[in-house]
Amino acid sequence: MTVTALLFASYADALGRSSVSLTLPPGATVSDALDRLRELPGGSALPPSPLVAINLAFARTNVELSPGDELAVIPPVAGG
Amino acid sequence: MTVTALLFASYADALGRSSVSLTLPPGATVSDALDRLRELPGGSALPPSPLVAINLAFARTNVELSPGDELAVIPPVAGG
Amino acid sequence: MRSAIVTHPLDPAALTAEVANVANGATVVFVGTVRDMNDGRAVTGMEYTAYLPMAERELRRIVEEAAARFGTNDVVVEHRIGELGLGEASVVIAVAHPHRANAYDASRYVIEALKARVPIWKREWYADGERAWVDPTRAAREALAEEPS
Amino acid sequence: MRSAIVTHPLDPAALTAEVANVANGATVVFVGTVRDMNDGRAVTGMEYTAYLPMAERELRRIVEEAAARFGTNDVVVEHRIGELGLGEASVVIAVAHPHRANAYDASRYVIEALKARVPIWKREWYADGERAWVDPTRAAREALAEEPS
Repeated sequence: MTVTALLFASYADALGRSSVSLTLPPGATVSDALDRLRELPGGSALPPSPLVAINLAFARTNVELSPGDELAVIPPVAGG
Repeated sequence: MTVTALLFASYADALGRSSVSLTLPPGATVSDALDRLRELPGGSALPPSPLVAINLAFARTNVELSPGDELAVIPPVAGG
Repeated sequence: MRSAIVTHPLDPAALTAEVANVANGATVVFVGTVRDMNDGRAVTGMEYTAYLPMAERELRRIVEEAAARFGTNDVVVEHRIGELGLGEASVVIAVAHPHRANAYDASRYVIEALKARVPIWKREWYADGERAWVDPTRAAREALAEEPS
Repeated sequence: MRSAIVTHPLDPAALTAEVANVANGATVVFVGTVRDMNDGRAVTGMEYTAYLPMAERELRRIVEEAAARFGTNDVVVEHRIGELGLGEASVVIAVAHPHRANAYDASRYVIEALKARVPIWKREWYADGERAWVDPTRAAREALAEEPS
């Protein structure tokens, strides 16, 4: 299956891109997707347990992904 | 000695005036002045221990008055 | 730092501008307005009166206290007296501070102290034509009087 | 009740007017602005970016939560993104309620939840030319890392 990973702020700077298309085996979890991102150039900048959201809602890293999901990897927020 | 008593809001309405000149014996206290005010028409509307100020500063009722003092008898405040 | 008791309509935007300062990250503006209902009675307007020299003095002190306690000189308060219609502002407090917690706390300090200490009174005008001085202590006193002795 | 993420300068007076209602006695307006100093470094400006659809969704939820929790529909918040100069407003929250305690508490609820949950990031521009993303969790993490194990 294919999911889209979105990167923001310092994470986007580290990986040099703001979105990555990932092809993952069926049953892959958020953790699996994060491991894949860490293999990319600059991916070591991602922390052990970053905040993530699936399709606009915060999610845990053990959640299984579905084809077409939008997985956002969210740096510490700093609004206001 | 003479002091000026100022009345406000419901107290002024009750006594029908906003200021009263009081002639008191030397050594008279705030309590003595309040007793004198209570003898005036409508004076029974004053509570047992109203808030008072002498010359713009809150004061206790056992304080001795001085000639020329401005004694304000202050109903429950309701600003804001 | 400034405080005033005025008879003209209040301008929250002007007070907000007055505390602006690039050292500040947070501004809190409180606006008190005349509402159409109090204790279940329809209100049509309000009349504020003050013991002016003392009210000015207490208000100035409160602003000085808030400035010292919360660490900012960017505190401005204006209270309006006279006759006010529904929705009109009776008080505006503008506070700015580098950090939001202090801005909120200083704002709250000023309004609570103002309501407790500044000799200002208000008379409500009710829809039925009656007018009555507002006594914030009445409810508490009545509750006490009803307690079994 | 309304929330928005915008790219144009914010207008606190307009948001204040938006929550006006004769049933309300208290209006609290919070304005967050870009300040000239952070962690002891001179700042010359700020750049805000957002995960827009999620930020809009979280902000709307926060406003709904505040409304339900504090009992008023008169809650409006706007957050600006893009490049902001010193003193410019990044966020304005206007809340009105019949009573002041709830107006203050609802305002505080919105800003705290916004800072904790809304996916917005800011990059500070320093006087020395450097730019860095602000990480509010860094100080806490560094303190933890320094604890003897």
